[in-house]
Amino acid sequence: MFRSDTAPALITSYNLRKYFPIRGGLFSTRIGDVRAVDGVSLDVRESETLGLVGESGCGKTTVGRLMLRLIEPTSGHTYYHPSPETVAKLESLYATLKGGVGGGDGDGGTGGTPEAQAALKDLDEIADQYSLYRMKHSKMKELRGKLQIVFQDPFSSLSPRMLVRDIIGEPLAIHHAGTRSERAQRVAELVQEVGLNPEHLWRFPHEFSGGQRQRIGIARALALRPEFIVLDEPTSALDVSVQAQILNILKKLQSEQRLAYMFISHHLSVVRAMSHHVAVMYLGEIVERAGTEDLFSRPLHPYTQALLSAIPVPDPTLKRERIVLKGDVPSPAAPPPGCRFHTRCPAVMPVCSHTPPPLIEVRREHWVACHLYPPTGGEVVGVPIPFRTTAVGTTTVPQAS
Amino acid sequence: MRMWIYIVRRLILVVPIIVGVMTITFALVSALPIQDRLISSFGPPPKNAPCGYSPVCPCSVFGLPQAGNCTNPLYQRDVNKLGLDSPVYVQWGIYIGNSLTFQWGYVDNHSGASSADSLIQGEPVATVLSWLLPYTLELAIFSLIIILIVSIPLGNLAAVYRNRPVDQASRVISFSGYALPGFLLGTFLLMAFVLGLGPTFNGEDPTCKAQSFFQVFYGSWPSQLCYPNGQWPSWLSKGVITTPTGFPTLDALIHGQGWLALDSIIRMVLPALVIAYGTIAGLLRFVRNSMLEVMNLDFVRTARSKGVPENVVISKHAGRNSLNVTITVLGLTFAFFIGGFPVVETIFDLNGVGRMFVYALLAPYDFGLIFGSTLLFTFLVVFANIIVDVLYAYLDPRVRLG
Amino acid sequence: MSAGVTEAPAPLAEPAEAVPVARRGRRPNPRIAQMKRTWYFLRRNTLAMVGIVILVIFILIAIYALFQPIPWTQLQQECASSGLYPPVNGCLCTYSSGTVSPGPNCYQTPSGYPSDIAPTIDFSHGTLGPLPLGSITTAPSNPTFYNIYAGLLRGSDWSLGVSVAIVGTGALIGLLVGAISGFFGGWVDEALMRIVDIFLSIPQILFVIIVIAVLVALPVFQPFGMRVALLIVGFVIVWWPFYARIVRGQVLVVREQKYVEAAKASGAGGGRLVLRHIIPNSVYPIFVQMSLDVGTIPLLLGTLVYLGFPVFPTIYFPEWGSMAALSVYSGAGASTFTDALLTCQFGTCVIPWWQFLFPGLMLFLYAISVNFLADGLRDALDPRLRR
Amino acid sequence: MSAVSQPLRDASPLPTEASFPLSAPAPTTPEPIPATTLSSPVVLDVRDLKTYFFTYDGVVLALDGVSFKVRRGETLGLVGETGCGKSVTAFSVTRLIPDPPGRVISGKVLFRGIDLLWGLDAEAKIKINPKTGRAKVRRSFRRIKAGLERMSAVRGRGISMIFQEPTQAMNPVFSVADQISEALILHQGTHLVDEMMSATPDAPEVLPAMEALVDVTRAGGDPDTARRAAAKVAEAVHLPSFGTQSFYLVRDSELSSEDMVRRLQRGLRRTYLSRMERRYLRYRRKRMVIEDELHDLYLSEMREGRVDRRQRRILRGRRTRLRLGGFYYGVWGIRGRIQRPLRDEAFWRTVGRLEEVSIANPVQVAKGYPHELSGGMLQRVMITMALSVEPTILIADEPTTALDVTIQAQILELMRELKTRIGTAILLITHDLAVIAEVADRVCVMYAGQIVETARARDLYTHPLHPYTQGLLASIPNLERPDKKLSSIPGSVPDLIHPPEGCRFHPRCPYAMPVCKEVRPPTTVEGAEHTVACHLYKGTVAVE
Repeated sequence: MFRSDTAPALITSYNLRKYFPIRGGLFSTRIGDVRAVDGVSLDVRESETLGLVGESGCGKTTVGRLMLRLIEPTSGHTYYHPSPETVAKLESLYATLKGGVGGGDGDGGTGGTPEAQAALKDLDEIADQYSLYRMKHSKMKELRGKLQIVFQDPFSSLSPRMLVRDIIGEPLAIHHAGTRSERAQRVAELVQEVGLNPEHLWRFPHEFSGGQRQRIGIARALALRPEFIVLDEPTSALDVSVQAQILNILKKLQSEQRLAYMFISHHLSVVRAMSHHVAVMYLGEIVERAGTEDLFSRPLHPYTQALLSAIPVPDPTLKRERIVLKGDVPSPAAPPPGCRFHTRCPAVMPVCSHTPPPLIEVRREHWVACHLYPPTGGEVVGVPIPFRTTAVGTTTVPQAS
Repeated sequence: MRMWIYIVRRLILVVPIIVGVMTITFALVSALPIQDRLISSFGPPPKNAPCGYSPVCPCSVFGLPQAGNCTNPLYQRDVNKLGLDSPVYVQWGIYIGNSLTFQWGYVDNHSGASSADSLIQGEPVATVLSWLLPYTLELAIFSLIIILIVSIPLGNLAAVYRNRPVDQASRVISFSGYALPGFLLGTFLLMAFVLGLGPTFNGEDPTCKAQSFFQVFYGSWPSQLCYPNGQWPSWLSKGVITTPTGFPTLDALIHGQGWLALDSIIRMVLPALVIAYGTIAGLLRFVRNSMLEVMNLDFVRTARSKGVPENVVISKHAGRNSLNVTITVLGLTFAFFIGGFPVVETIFDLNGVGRMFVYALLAPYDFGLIFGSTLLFTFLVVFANIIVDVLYAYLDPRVRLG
Repeated sequence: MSAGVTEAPAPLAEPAEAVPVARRGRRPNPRIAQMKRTWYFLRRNTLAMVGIVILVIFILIAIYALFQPIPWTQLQQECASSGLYPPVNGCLCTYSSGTVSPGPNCYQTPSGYPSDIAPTIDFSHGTLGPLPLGSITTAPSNPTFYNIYAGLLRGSDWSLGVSVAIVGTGALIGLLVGAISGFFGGWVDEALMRIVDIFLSIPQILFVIIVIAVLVALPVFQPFGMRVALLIVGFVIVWWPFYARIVRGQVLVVREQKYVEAAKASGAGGGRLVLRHIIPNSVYPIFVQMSLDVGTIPLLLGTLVYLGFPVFPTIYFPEWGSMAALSVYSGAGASTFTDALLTCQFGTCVIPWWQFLFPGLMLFLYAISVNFLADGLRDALDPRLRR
Repeated sequence: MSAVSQPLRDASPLPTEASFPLSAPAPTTPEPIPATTLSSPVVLDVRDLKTYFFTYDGVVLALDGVSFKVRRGETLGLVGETGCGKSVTAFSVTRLIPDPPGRVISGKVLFRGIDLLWGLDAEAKIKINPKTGRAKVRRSFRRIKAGLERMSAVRGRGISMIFQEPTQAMNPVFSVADQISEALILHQGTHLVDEMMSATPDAPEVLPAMEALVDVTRAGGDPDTARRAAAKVAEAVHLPSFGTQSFYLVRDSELSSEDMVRRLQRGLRRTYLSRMERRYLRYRRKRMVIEDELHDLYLSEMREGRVDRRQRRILRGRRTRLRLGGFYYGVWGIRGRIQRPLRDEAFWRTVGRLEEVSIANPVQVAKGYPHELSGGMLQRVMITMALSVEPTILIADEPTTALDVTIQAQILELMRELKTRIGTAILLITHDLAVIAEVADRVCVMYAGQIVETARARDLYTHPLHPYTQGLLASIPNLERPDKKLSSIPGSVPDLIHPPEGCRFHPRCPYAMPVCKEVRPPTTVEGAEHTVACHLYKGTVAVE
């Protein structure tokens, strides 16, 4: 799935699954699972941004936390700086397993065939060597300096009883980076980098506005000179103007420090402004993944199209034809069989209701999980959404009935 | 349906708690000297027993020919019964078994403080407590009613009219309630009635008509003289335990003594007040604060924006939600509430379980009674908590379905 | 991109202006600033100020009493030496069948009527009544009167000391248990919380009583000093679960906060998380609870004594609660304040109300002032109630 | 206007292109003003509204002289960043400001000539301590209470609201049906009771209609025919709600035809009213009528600003007597039993309303509790609740902020069509300029408690005048033009305890001039329905 010829992958995940148990009944036993993430495979490339888009509850945040091993996955693995040959090996192994990566049920799916068994064993060996989730804590700890996260809520993400100085300096302190004075030095320049001034160091978080708090959060994430930062809806709690400030800072930092971002957001236009690649999630699965321009100009998956068409245009002169989806997102506790989107899909076919579509590459660097598109890999022209049919004339004010 | 599952689960959760409580008491009991344990679990040694529970005594006592000491058979028997010679877990098992089957030992109260001592001497603890429980329950119910009808409306008013006289009054009540333990408040009240009102009521003639205001409030039953031909009715044994139910008011009604029932209720007013006061104090703040929080929630605003009149908003929308908090807090403070009974029953000389607990505390202790009544009170607390939880689940759909 | 960034350094406007403290000195020491903030909110609360004032007065009294030679020590030594325990009528004047055998500090009142020793409240020569300090008499209606002035003085430091010791220890244990159970969760949490439930479901007063009643028999606790220790142990056993539950609840909230996760993300270990993040953010509710309990415990001590339960080696132990309770002491056979009320209701004799009133008032004042303070603290520490 | 645009370029310290790609305003061509907007009468007129919050830190000047008008049937957008006082405006208008600490200090809010700030005592009661800047507020609670009592006559029928967090805006302990039918009974109670009383369950033509309905459904016809049949049943019974009821009864059951008919009849039997129930309904109706009279009285008072004590006392007396009478129905749970018909009626009406907002399974939703429903669903329910009584104005406070994009699209569609059908005016409050662009006819841009610009939507988006508006528009990441650089307004919103002197935007404004620091700019007219408060523009001062 992931080509090693495009750009070296910085961090790669295979078939991540995270099931949260639902307890209930007489003795509060496990009566089911919330399938927050169900077989997600991703890779983020050096100094690039992968946008992860989806509605609330689709598991995008969980993916972010999994990739940093903030929570342990139910299954699946993540590799940091995998060597090209490792990647190639993994690719072949996963290919041998039924369903391939991303699609249906990944590893452990087919217990039966001996080659599958062998493949599983090899996978285990590789995982034991490289996988994030099999690492010792000491090793993990020093790795954490390289993998950082910026949270959505700028208000709960800073300890209210710590000084800004201590908050930003904490990662340094944890990793015993340099002497006390050196740390202070580093903290000072970090603050400069994110556009705060030094006397802010001597204040408590509650004395700052949302934007400034988010800057502090970013500074904390930068402290250990990371290579990969998960941005978990960094601006969704902020105002438009401030949001622009933050986004600009992030872009500046990326260009300066060759950072790789995973930009998690439900706000598509922001994602478009930020990211090089975009992956669209629906109900714990990735339904489409492509380069930004490609995805936004020619979205293939019906869900993506609906999502794009649903974005309001900040310009009354432009009207856009809506694909208004019916109904609600089904609960991840009982996802519908087959294609998970088929309950709301405007282009639903009989096949959708029983067989889950695999995630296949229908165009170069463009993966879709939908039965509409044959797995030829050949050039398929997506159905572009009709934009900007300008509705000029009087603003429509209805008559009072 | 879900509700039933909830209730059953709640009941199942009770078992470990009760066993745990018994384990704690077991740990305490097994710290006692063996003699005390024997007495507390088998009552005083029978009169004909030559040398009580002492492990060994001269064989001559048993009329045996040989000299020196022989082991005391009584001691042997009872030690075996309690399994004191077997490992701890066996003792634990026996103890739990006995406690669960209400075999709480026998009363050995030689302090002679209680007028009913001769009655209860040597009786099984459970039996004695079962005589006394109804009175305590009646008092508890009465004071619970007082608590509810005072604290909920007052707390809500205090929240609605924040920082205004009602609120200040509630604040005064709650603070003073924190700072006035039962024995202080009770004695203050007595002093007030005696020093203040007592003298104004004193009269010479000995019938209960002339009883002082103070005496009307004091004590569980009027003196003998207050009854038709100068002595207790048959169903009122020594004015302590009534038949058939044991609830004074109820019995009085059963026996058609309306004025006596009224009298017994009047006599419950002061004690109930004293008991209720502390709990009210604790409750008021919670009710007020929770009401304040609820009143700032969105759905109250929604109700207002619907055009619902203010009083309905407060009583229906906000009140129903703050009621949940109130009930929970009531459940939490129930242990304190129960803990007030020994004091109050002592001050006002009421013959309830708490009073019996205090008797048992007079040296030499009557451990059978002490632990028995502790267990009893603990059961009360636990089951009150169950009721509270079920009520809560009934009131709040989120709990019921969650 | 940078072209888009119109980052003027100036307009990073300080919302910090909202906080008056931050606008003073150019770089205020933040900790002080925060204390100032709390103090500032405390100061606006009249009741809290009243409470503080009363408490300060009590503390001064306690300090003063420490340096006062007061005969109560002598009393208690003699009590401890004389074997009879618990001394129902006091160990100095053993009262038996209507006759008083005078002890060293003990004499018969001329007429033997308590009315002769009713207090003329006169602090000028440091006494509440005509009797010399610490002297003791008995009255026909047989309650033991003694001069309470000394006890009132001395009581301050006992009440404060004992309650502070109990609360401190209990809170420490509770903090530990609560933090552990909250942070680790899972079966640890389950087990600990079940235990806490068990402890909480026994009525507190009864629990304390049975614990002490059993332990008091142990020879370890016989000496005078150890009795107080026993008292503290008994209370702590009963008290820690409250704190444990509070802390645990708070920790559960804090643990989910994003900043904890952020620390985890930068590799912080469990110890650091607990010490640097979780505990600092979850101690505040305990402070309030602690301050409340410091006020409550003397009351409970009094209750215990009142129930005729020998917490202290002598019933003359100068602790407000027990002093007040002593005067209404209702043991079997012992003449009780209540009996006195009953017998005196027709004005035939004087009820020794001062014996009860002054310790009771001290107790009440102390407890209520502590409560004022605690309430003020809660409001000052909880930003939600502040606005 | 070109004269206006001139000083702009001179004054701008920065390269305009870089900072604000939508460059300084080009001259606007005067366009034909849509007739509906101007001709249609003003329903809500807010003049110079001032709302302060008296906190420990000081007085927060949340609203400082806000004025706008809402015309019948139009959608007015109120846009601005957080803390600019959008929501405060809404709550001041409906007098839902939590008091303390909030307080409407001065201004006028006229709803169809009714003074909504009735009984509000002026700032005379407020003493501000010059040293600490903290204020003492003395409130006369009786007047406030009276004011709120009167306000509840306007809420609901006159002005109703939707809130941001649908999950928190619904009462968790009552079912959805309870909460909607509360509004129904409150505002359409008499009508409802009348219909129930005049129902004819034993009419001869009921049975055949039922059988027809059952047959149609069994035949598996499309829902519309079934509905039509149900409607026939309803008019046979003279009870609209019974149509809904029978429709769902038949649809959701697998019984055989004749059982089904029997089942329907059982359902119908509920609508036979026992003597007790009739009596109760009559009593309830009387109370409702009195409530209405009282409301009308209140409205007239608020219109004329006088108080007719005598009449109100009479009404009060009757009301209390009724309340005492109500006790009789309350005892021994009689109320519960005799209320059932009313509750059923309200329930099925609620179901009907829920159908209208295209909820697939209205019966389950109506029976459900808020915590069982998703955010989007709840928002629909909220809208139903707000619009079920067909208010004159709907104030929507960030109705879609908490929702996902697709759901947001649904909700916006819904609001649009409901608006066309019922013809309520909507005051839409949001921070999302795009949403505004979708639905609003006119837009007010707020900044730091003041309205800086008001214009018709198209004018605003094509030629924004106020620098703040320009900056705001420029900083939206636009899906259409991803290549365009993302610009931003430096700094952040000022805190309103110590707002900047003069123009509150000047610390962040790239065109800031000396005058901006001293003088608060007047609101000037810059074209048709286009007013702006900025020193850059020298139009004629707008009259309130």
